[in-house]
Amino acid sequence: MLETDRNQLHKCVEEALPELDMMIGWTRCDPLQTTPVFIRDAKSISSLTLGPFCSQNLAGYLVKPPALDAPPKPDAKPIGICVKGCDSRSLVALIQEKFITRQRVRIFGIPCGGTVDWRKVARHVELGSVKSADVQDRVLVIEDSTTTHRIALEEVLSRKCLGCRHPNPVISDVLIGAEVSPRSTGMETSYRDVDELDAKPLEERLAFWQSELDRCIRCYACRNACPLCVCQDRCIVETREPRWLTQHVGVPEKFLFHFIHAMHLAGRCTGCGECERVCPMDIPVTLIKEKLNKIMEEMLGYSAGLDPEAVPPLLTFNPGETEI
Amino acid sequence: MERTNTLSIQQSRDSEFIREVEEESGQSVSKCYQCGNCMASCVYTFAYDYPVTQIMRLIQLGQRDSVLKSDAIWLCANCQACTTRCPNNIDVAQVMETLRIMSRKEHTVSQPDIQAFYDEFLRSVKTFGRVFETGLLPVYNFRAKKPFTDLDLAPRLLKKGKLTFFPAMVKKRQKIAEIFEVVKRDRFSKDGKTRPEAHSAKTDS
Amino acid sequence: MRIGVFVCNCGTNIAGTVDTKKVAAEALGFADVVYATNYMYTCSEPGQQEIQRAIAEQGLQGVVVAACSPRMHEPTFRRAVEKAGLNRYMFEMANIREHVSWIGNDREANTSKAIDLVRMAVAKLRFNAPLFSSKMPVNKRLLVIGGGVAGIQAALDCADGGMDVVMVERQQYIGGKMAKLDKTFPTIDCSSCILGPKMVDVAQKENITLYAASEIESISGYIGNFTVEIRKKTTFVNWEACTGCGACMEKCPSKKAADYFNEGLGAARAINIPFPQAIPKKAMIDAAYCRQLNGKKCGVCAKICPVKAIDFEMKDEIVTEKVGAIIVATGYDLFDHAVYGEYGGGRYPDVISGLQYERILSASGPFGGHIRRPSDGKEPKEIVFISCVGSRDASVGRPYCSGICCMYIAKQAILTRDHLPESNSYVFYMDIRSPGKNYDEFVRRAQEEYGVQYIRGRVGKIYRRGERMVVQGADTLLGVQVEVEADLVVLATGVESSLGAGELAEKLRISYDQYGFYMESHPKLRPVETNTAGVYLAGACQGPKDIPSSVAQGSAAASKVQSLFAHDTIETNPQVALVNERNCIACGKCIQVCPFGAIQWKELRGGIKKAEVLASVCQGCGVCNATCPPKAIQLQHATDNQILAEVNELCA
Amino acid sequence: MKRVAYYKGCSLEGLAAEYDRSTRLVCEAFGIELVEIPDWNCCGSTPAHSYDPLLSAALAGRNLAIAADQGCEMVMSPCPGCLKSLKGAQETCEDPKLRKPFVDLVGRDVDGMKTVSLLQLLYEEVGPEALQKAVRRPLTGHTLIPYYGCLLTRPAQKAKFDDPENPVSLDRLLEATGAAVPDFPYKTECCGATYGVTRNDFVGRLSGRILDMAERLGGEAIVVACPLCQQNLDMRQDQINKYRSSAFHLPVPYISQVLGLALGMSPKMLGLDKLCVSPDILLEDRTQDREAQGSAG
Amino acid sequence: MTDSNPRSSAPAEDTAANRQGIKIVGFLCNWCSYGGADTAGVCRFKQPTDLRVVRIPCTGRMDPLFIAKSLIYGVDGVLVSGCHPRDCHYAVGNFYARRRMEAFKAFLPFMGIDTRRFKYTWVSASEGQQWQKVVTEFSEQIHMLGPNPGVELRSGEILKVSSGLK
Repeated sequence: MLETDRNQLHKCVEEALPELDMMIGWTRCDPLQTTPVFIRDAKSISSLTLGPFCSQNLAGYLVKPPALDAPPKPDAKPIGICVKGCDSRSLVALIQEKFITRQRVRIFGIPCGGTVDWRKVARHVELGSVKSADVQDRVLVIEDSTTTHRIALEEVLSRKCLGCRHPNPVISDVLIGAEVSPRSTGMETSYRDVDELDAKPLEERLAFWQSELDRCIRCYACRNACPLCVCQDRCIVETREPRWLTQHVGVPEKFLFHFIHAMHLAGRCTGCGECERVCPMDIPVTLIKEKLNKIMEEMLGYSAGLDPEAVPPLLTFNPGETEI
Repeated sequence: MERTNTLSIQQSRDSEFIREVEEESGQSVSKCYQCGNCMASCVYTFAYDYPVTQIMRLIQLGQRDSVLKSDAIWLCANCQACTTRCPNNIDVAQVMETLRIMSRKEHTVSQPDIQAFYDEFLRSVKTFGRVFETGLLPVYNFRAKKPFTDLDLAPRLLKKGKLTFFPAMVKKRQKIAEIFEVVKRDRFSKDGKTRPEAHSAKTDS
Repeated sequence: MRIGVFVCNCGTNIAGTVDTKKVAAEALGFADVVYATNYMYTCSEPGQQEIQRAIAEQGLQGVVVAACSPRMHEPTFRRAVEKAGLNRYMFEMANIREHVSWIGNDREANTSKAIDLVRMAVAKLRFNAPLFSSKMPVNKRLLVIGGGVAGIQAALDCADGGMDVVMVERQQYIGGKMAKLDKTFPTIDCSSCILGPKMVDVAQKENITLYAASEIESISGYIGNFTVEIRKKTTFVNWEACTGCGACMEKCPSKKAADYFNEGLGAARAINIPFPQAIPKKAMIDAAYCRQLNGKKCGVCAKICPVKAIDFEMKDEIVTEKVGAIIVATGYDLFDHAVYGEYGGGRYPDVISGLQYERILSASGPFGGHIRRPSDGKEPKEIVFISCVGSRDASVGRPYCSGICCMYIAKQAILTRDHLPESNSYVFYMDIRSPGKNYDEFVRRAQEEYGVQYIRGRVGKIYRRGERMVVQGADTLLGVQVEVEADLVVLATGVESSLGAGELAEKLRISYDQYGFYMESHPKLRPVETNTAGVYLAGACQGPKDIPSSVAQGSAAASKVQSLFAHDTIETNPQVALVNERNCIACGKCIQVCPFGAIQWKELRGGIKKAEVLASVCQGCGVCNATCPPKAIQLQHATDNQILAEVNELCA
Repeated sequence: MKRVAYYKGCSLEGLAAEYDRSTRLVCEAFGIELVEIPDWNCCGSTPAHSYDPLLSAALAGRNLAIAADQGCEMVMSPCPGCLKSLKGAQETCEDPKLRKPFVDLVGRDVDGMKTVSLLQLLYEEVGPEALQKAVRRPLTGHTLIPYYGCLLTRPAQKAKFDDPENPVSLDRLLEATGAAVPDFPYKTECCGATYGVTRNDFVGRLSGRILDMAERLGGEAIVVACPLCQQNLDMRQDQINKYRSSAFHLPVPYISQVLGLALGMSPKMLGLDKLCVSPDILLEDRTQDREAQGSAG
Repeated sequence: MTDSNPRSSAPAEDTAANRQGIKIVGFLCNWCSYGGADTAGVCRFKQPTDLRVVRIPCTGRMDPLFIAKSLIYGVDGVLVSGCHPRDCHYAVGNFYARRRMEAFKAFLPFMGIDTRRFKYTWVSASEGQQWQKVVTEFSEQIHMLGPNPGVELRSGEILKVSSGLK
């Protein structure tokens, strides 16, 4: 099935490439991981892949400076991009905030049954010895030098996938493969981790974040990976004008950094999980944004990245809402 | 109830009375500006010793006796016209009701026959669970010393088959009696004052 | 930075509960503070000189005064430091009177709080930078919104002063409510005799441009430079051509159009000039009643019009005017008594509003000035007036006093007696409010000379019995119910804010109260100004008012405009947002949230976009600053660094 | 079928038995199932309320609690006095200070239920249009006076039905039967209420002027929706005539009786014979009477 | 009725012992609440002394991060106050603020910070008495909560908390 989808992708990209500036997609770099690939040459199309190992959200590549500083010429060709369901919401959010125009992108939408978190795989097998990996009937089959491991895909899915409500792209030009049904349809099932932490007493919550954030080394990988963190090197955690943070290494500084990151994404975050995926210290940083997403949904009935016409809720108001 | 020509404002003012009325009724009596709309709307004004507007004024001045001994509070039929038209949103009928309850507690009811009728009514409810209309009247007549009240109606009602001679009774009369007992116990538990939590149903209008 | 700190004793106002000496001594230990002292009255002339002396002698670059509220004396001290050669924004105040000495008696706690506040002020000052105003030209044209008596007065005063005036009136005619009145209290002047000439003046002054049947579409800009879009509503008559001859009215076959001018009494033609003295005297078609416009064959007016002014194809037109100041004089509307179910809820034709009765009394009214009742045209003999209908009544959401009803009832009762000497008038009232010059005498006259029967009490119910209305009320003075059988009942309907007042306020960005009346800057000291610079108020749009007060406010607002227009330029406030282009990521969020449209795109070379603040439009709220993710836009004098500096002092 | 708990109250068991009977018939005709509250007790009426609000609330509340236990969400009482007590019980139940003693006495909360009068039930669940379609015996040519009484729509914030000053629901329902319905100014004036027994003269005065106005407006009958009003206006009409030296002869049928009549039910079934003043005049068929049609309205 | 005089309603005894060194930062909009606080002062309405006021032009200027900064770094309470909705000097600044602060208020406890340490309210320039009430109640609440423990780890006290995350 994966094979068929991959062939369809290759065929579609082949047809579209002459009209494109370039094509952004994934390519296999080791048995368990893919890496982004930027294709301008038809010969490279065969390296494109899709499937449960394609964890990166490619939408961010469309808007990071210096691309942002130099706006595309009016006659520029569109960029082709592969998106999963969650990635497509980032695209919508970027269109919403006018960082890109819809015409600028040719979207190859890929329904997604969840992506593999290699950290979870490492709990089962020695990563270095893996020879090949494949998913068959929702079972991850890994060959290493000695044995064949069969792990239920469920066991190794990324955390964000477990409560996924939008496995199918919410926006696309071409759809590759068949749509899949969402694992979750409502708030009750999509914020389980948030609810679990919320159920704990205040002191335990504080202790939890103290122990988690204490590990933060302020490498800013989370920020850099976020497709909506558009400030990048102008981010106020690094500027002197204004000076919100010192370089002092302390828990308060780490808290404030994550507050800044979270508040800047309030009402904008689509929950793609990139921040958490890239964290070298294994801190559940997406969880912070998930809480804000839940607040936005409960308080204002808003979920980011679903409607290109919607205004992010903190950039507008409603005089009538006396009891929000 | 005696009208005097000079009212000594400070000496006669019972501020505890004002507080009690406001608390029990949930109404802010000071909102009344004596426009007279309640008096104008009340169909019983003709029978009152003090029209409603003046009852409100007497409360504002803390005149406990004049108010609680007045005929007016017992002649009010609770028809809600005053409440409906008060420009200051005062539930005047609720105030009148509060005054009736207070006057009962303080034993200053000016209309013993009305109280007798009410008592007889409640006795009927307590005994049977329901009101026994045919039985109620003779007892009331006896107690109020008005033996001929409504005697003229009897033959016709008999003919129409409207008078029943046996009270309809609730099966769980025990429960009804219990309600009466509990309310009575709470009501007089604290020096004849109402139970502390017993504010009026309306705390804020 | 060399900073001086001056702690004010304010006599004993501060020193009574704050150890000002200790505050000054502590301040000397703060970073950059080189001089600190306390003084008896810092705001006094010698106090200010003391600051100026210290600036000179100590070479101070910034000054902190710990004294009263900055809302009180910040301007005073800014001028003082400016005189000594500092930029006025190199100054900060710590409020140790209203926020410290006056609200607590614990000297120790107060002193430590005062020290904290001074520390915060010093910390902020270290991030202050000199700011400079710029000058902007003033467009010396005035917009008057509303052509009632207040607006007319304001427009004429300014026009007399040689200024260009643009007047916009929603109705087809100017004159407002006063044009509908028969006589005015307490002089019984004929309303149209005193208003008429002023209306004519408006039409004839060359420097007044009148837009009748027009409304404000949008307003942008700021004091000295407003741009106003005016919607000229479709009249279906070319007013350039129309001579007001009235031939169309006579021949119009649609005779049952609503007669708004006569408050719904009687009927008008679909094409209409509301009254003979109307200014502008132009016809207008009521589209709801016009046969031609409702698909029937007609067009009689077009055929009859000698100047061919009728244009059935006409559409609304938007015109743009540029002005430097705006006077709002949109007046009031009458409370609709339909909510009073007990008074018939509008079902009884012979229970009418005060303004309807005014039309009945008027010689230009529906009955030619003869008093008749609407139901059957009979002359009434018993007439009841009821005051406070939609006034002082919390149950209908109008707890305020409308202020004019007591007087207009007295006037109408007197006029009734003049018209119908055999009639009897009764007035139900709660209190008589007549505090103007010769007002109370007037009300007394109604009772003493004209025999009007005043009854102190409200009316509970009005209902029909046969041909008459039964008025069931109370005489609270006697403590009895009373009943009057009346032929006609006049309700003294109260004053409420003009329809659409809130929407206009939003366009003007001025505040209004819960009832829709516009808020003045200060209830006593700035009665005709609003919180939006360059926008002034006149008349009943600010609250119920009679004619003399409305006229006085019209003139007052005009004089405010004239003092503004006496200058060729105005200084801008430099406490506005400023974009650091290097940090701007062109996300456009500031543009999206700015309540004033003060931020726009600016294109750099290579097509790179950046946000840019229009300093003269920016009001300095700082919403952009709070919104900007990289904080590239900073509100001057309330920058992130300045606020953080204050907060940091408390975090330590 | 709409299922509604039915609290009839003491009057409908005694002097107003025909109100009970006709109410059941009319509701049944419109597919409303009335479930009489089992073992209901007296609401306590005015005597209980002027003794102690909690007594009144508990007496009335017990009935609501039984209805709630039966799974009913709506309770209808044809007696406005009883209805006031039921609503009072709900208010007490919502009062944070009284909730506990109340629930202790009646065993559960009752604030979620909807309590309505017969008039409200018929107006909202059936409505004039459906009624008009169901009419078999039009009352065309008859002039009926709509009399609501004081409590049906007052005070507005409690009744939450129709206009407190000029209610029209009864007018509309009566018009739907084909009858002429004049604008009756005493629609909501008090008839003398419980003073029938203790202050006979009050009723003479107050009900007297209601009868007088009804007669002036050409009314042939006064239609009521309250057993107390009915007793005062009908049963005591002779007493009133004596008091006023008048000669009123106006039948005072219940709304349910009049609607039943229009639906074609038999007068006997509806208990029209139980009224003191004979309502036979309403049985005249005037649908063919052109003149009457012309002057009606 | 005479009891309603706000001057006589003494707030909590304001002694040094009672204060526990509590510090509350108040962000007040210049036009309404700062004026309201001034009015309270002019009327001599007594208030606890823990509050330190930062004057801002409008609650619309309020970035919730100022509140985060204050609470993370150990300020004991944060009070934000502006013009009543619809009375904003800048027409709509407080509408933006309301949403942002409301969301932030809901977010704080997730991170382990007691949301009762933050309050926002609307007080107009004429509501001196209301300001007294707000300050008194909020100060009492913060005293009840005691000093802000902040987020700094106390030495050697790294708690092992199972994340429970899958």
